[in-house]
Amino acid sequence: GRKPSGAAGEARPLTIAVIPKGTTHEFWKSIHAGAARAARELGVEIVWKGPQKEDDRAQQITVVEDFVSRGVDGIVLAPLDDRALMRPVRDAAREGIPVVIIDSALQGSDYVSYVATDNRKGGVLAARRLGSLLQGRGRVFVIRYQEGSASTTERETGFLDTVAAEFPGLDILVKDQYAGATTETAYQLAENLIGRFPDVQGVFAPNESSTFGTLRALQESRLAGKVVFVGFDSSPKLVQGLRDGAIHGLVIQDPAKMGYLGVRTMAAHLRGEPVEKVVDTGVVLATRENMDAPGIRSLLVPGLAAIDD
Amino acid sequence: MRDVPAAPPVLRMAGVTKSFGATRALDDVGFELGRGEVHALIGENGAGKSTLMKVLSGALAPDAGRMEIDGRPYSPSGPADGLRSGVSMIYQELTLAPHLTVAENIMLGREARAAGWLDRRETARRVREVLALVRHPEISPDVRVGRLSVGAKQVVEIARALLHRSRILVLDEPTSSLGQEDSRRLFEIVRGLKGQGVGVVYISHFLEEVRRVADRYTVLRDGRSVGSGAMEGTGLDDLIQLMVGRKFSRLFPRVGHAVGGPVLAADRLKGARMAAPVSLSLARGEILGVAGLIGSGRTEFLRAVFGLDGIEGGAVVVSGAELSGRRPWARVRRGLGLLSEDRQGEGLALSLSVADNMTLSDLAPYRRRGLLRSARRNKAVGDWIGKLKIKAESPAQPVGGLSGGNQQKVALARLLHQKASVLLLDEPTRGIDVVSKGQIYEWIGGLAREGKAVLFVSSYLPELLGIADRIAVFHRGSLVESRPAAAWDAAGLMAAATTGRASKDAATGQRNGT
Amino acid sequence: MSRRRARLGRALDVFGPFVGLLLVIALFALIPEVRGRFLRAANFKSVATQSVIVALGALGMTLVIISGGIDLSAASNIALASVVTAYAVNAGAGPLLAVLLGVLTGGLVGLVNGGLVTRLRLVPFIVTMGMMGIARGAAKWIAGNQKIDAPMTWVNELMAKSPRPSWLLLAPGIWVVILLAAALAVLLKHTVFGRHVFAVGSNEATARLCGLRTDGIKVLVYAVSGLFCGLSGVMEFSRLTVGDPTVAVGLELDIIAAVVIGGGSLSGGEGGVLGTMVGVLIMSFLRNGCTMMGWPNYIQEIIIGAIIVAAVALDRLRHRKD
Amino acid sequence: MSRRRARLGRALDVFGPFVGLLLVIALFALIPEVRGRFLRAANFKSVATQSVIVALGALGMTLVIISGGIDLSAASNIALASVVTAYAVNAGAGPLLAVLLGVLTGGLVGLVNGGLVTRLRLVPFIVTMGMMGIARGAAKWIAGNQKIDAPMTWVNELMAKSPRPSWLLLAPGIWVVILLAAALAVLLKHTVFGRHVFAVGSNEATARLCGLRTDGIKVLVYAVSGLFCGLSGVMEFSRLTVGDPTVAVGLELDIIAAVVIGGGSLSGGEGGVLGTMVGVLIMSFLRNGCTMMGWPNYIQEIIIGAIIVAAVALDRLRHRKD
Ligand SMILES: Nc1ncnc2c1ncn2[C@@H]1O[C@H](COP(=O)(O)OP(=O)(O)OP(=O)(O)O)[C@@H](O)[C@H]1O
Ligand SMILES: Nc1ncnc2c1ncn2[C@@H]1O[C@H](COP(=O)(O)OP(=O)(O)OP(=O)(O)O)[C@@H](O)[C@H]1O
Ligand SMILES: [Mg+2]
Ligand SMILES: [Mg+2]
Repeated sequence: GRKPSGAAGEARPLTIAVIPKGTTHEFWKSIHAGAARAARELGVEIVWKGPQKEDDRAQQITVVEDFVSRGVDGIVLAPLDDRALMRPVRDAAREGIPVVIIDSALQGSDYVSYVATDNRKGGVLAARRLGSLLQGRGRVFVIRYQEGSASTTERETGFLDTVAAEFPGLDILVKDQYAGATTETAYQLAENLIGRFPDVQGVFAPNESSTFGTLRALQESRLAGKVVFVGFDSSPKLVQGLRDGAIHGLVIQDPAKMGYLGVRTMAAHLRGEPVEKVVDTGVVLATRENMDAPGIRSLLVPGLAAIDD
Repeated sequence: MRDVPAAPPVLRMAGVTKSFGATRALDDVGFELGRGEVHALIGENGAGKSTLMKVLSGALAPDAGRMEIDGRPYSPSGPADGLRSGVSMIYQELTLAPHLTVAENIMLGREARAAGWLDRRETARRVREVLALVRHPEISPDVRVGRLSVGAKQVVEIARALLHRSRILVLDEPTSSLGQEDSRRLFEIVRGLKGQGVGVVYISHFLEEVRRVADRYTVLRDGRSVGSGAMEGTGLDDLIQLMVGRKFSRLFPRVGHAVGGPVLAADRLKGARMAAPVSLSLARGEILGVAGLIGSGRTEFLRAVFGLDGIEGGAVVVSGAELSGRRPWARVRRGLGLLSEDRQGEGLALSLSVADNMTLSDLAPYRRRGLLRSARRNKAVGDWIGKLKIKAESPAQPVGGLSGGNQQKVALARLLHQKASVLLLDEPTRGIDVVSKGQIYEWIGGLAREGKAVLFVSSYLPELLGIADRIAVFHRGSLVESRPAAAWDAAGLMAAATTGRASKDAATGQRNGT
Repeated sequence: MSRRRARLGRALDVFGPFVGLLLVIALFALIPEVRGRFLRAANFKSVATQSVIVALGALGMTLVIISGGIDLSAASNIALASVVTAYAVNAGAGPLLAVLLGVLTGGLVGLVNGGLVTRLRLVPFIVTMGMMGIARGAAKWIAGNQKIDAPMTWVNELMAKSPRPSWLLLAPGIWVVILLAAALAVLLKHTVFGRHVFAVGSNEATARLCGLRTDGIKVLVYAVSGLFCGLSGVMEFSRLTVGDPTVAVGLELDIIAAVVIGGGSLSGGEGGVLGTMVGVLIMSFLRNGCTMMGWPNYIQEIIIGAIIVAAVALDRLRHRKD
Repeated sequence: MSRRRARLGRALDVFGPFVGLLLVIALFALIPEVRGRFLRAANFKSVATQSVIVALGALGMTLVIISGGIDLSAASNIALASVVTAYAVNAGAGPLLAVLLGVLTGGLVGLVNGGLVTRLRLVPFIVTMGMMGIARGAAKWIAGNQKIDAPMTWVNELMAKSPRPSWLLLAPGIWVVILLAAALAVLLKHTVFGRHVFAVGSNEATARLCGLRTDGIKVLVYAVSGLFCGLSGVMEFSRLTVGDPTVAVGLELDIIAAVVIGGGSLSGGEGGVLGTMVGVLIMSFLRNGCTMMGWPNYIQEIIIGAIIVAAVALDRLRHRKD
């Protein structure tokens, strides 16, 4: 019940802040692209702004607060923490600025809608792929992403739980090593793990940077293709890896759709239309076999053109 | 033997003016230096001598003024420029790179090179040569300068300046930490340079030596030139009168005092950096002078006594209590105070104010309910500034902005303010002008009269002979002998310091009168 | 005339430290897009709240830097304290006890830093860099590699933008910073201990010569700085409402930068509370303004980098004059 | 006896810098679980390859630290250079040109650092901290906030664990480091420039009074250090096969730590190439060994922190003796 703040009442386009967890992964670029497409279609303005340090909870809170100060019409937020972002979101709601949550969950109910992938399901898909390729037996390690990151942790536990339940023959060699935020650190971790367990048979990595770092390490130790490797998300190099047979499966989400629906939902809410409380954007497994199927292909190689204008 | 320069002067400075904030350090100063002339620049502490010479070397830019070298205008953009124009200078405050070796420091800026590469053999040759020239071949070219004693550092600086073939050589208190023998050697070298037509500016507070070496003099007072003339026929009293504007004669005032019971004793004390154990004791109301050559280990002995270095053997006993370990604070609590010979490296916190430096060792009197009473402290500091005639803008001025002599006075004032009952003074009058020196001797005498004990290390024998009750001599790290001052004479002290053997009878001390 | 100049000089001396800050505020106040919003009291309040964590760390760091040291473990220490506080609240300890435990954890880390620096005679850079890893590891350990969700208590009100008793006006955390800053300023300028800290930083040899117990002073300095980090960690917990072991990575550089922007010298003996607080605010306002403008992060990074240099250059220019 | 002690002393002086490194290697060699794997040549090769990037940065940093400065922008500079190289390769420039562009970008950033430090007379900490943001922002900008995918060329062979002409044995990048380290060691010890860098770091005022052009020397030092970072960026690109603007965040601390562990003093005048290289290897071996042990990350962090302190403490103990 709040009027857009154009003082003279002239038709000012709605301004929606879209706040990702970081700004430099391909994943967020796709979300940005989707959001931008929605903005163009609906004639609203978006402001794209992540925390300055990738994945820093405290700084994301600051960004939300600053947008509340600035007085945007609505906020689309991918919360870095399901709990820590509750208060700023509630504060925003109190100031009459609605929030739509995308990508990762937020506790409480101060938001308008939740648009996301089922991360756990992604981990389950990866475990089934790895387990079936190894025929239920083999030595595997799990490369974790970063301490305290909720969405990747869900993928990791989804993976581990499924392995425990469905493939008891898989021997998990390592499951508490964290790759850290950058490709280089993931690369080093994988390299050192391979040095320790050269007879590894399967690897799982839960996001783009850790998948790519692991891929590089496998390539360098001439194990690419020999070790069953299932990763997460996509980027040109990963798609190439999939085609070359170095990667045996990529769990892919639909980030562009997430961004698109996030902004759409927000715009609809601002225009007084009713919206769903939960929107699932789906997750699929891309393999060498199905990668050229139209539905998968568009997810693997998203058109990013929309951002630039 | 007056050699009046025939050619135009090597150097002419006119109307030089320089201010630091509110302080006018130089005010329309003129200065002339002839070819082959040794020109003494004298004046009280803070008169502006060092500032004038820094303007000459290019280290400071003047606010106004003209300079000419050999009749050509000269306005250096920096020390590099000055060096290229043939001005080389020994600065009053030691300018050595502590991490570099003696050889590296001597050659710094003028490295022997072959296409960018260092020429080690040539370097070694030249360094050896110049160290031999200053008669200190024992200084190893490969030792890091940071490990040398202050005296040895001063020798290295002299060596560096001599290596340079310059037209103008400026020596700003080159002998403040040197003994007689080294000073004499320097004079010989200076005379040699003079013969080669080099113009030398010589700044020193040892007026007798100045009179011996200089041809002409210029006196500065409060940043103005107040007189200039030929040295011959000018008496010490005349110079002092020009410097301070009044007569002054009592160079070594004696204050009567009585020697009491022992208060400090070093019993076969062997510090971590001392060459040999030393036993020495000091009594209440006594002024004990300590003589020795550069590196004779006097400073190291003091450091061990004060707990700055570790103690490997023996004991330090203060008023009957034995002190141990590297704990200077425990010494201070027992009433000991040390004045360091290295005022810039150790003695003073240059970025802090005069007030902080002066009261650091005893802030208790200004504390009330945990807070510092600044007004009261500033008043006390102001009193000391007045008493010691320290030239400072205010108690809040950073001590780094004071002239060398005034810095030394601040360091000394700290000990006086601290009311230490045992004062260990290492070269306390270093860089202090004649008049203030006399005053400091008077202070020290006064302290002895109050029953305090003073250990007075100095390389300047006249002051030891002038004020000490007893004099001990060090040689190569060990104590040679200590005797009542009356039983020594200058020659005997020199002999003991150089040979390490004291003649049986003081009266025959002249035997070795080198 | 000279007296007038002196008065001007004194005025510059008082306002001087604020020049950089005013520059930054003026910059955004001039941009029509955000002016209206930027200059609102609510925004200033929000910037102040956002500054609390860095400010507390920077207060401690001021002390350390004046004493000639450095503390790279500050940010890890903040994370550790926030985790400990959350753990305690979660384990059912009373909020007050939890806060106390958090602060003391910080102090303990500082104490160990000080002990290692003085006992082993190691450079503070290495000791605190080692401690940076140790504290971060310990935080992750305690938290079990996750964030700790703790029930809401009054601790979480400390950093609430709209404080509970509304007459407080500002978040309690801000008041805490103001009070502690004032206390530290008095400590540094008007107590014996403060003068001793300056002396140790300016020239440790001199301090020793004057009978100061330099080792004791340094240990105390690191311990106090640790306590500040501990409190900062409590505030971080209060703000996040969870104990997060990965929080504040790299924040030590922001903290040190605030002190240096405020006139602290990494070679010791120089620095002040007022300057540090200005340094903290300069960085907070910069971030806030850039976010409001909605500039992409890379532009923000470039601008903040450039303005930090400019602000300090301006400050030095002012000092050059006298 | 004294002669024997002298000979022992000399032996310690030669092996001394390696004490910490040997300690770390011995530590893991003693653990039966990993011994077999850890001590293999292949593992040493892999550690050496992992060290290339930090080593190149640390070589430049050694120069900077000896001259009394610090360069916080090193890691950002590496990221920027890697992005520029990738961009150039991608845009169709020949690999050689791309490498050259990458290296020169690094040099340019260094040059600007040096210029700001000397012209504005700002502390290097602030200048390079500002530049840290600027370079990182520029890298993200050029890369369009993404990784730059570049086609594979021989540049990517520079860091291949099994080098193309197999008689090379080690990755070309390792040979580059060895050659440059030797060159820098010679530069520091046997040239006039090297001597002057030590002099500036030891006592800048003295250096100036002795007629050295201290500003010129400092600019050169930062520029050379920048070139090293540029080359390091090229190696980073070679290793990752993409230009990633977010790479190497926080690596500047590792780089500085390597120099300090190797005996460099942050107050200038001290440091050496051999020591720095040992410092780099200590950290690489630590990471490698800990990962091999399969310890959880938090334990790794704690252990690495503790061992860094221990290694340096050991080194200082050795120095204390003389
Ligand atoms: N860097 C500085 N900052 C502020 N004031 C200074 C500075 N250098 C010198 N001064 C002031 O200039 C005046 C002259 O100092 P200068 O060093 O030239 O004296 P001096 O004649 O060499 O004395 P001394 O015999 O004690 O060495 C002093 O009052 C001093 O306080
Ligand atoms: N010529 C020298 N060569 C090498 N080292 C020297 C030399 N002179 C002094 N030293 C060093 O200085 C120390 C002894 O000097 P110390 O300061 O105790 O003597 P000092 O009698 O106070 O002499 P000074 O008048 O020079 O201060 C020794 O550690 C020695 O290594
Ligand atoms: Mg002087
Ligand atoms: Mg001495």
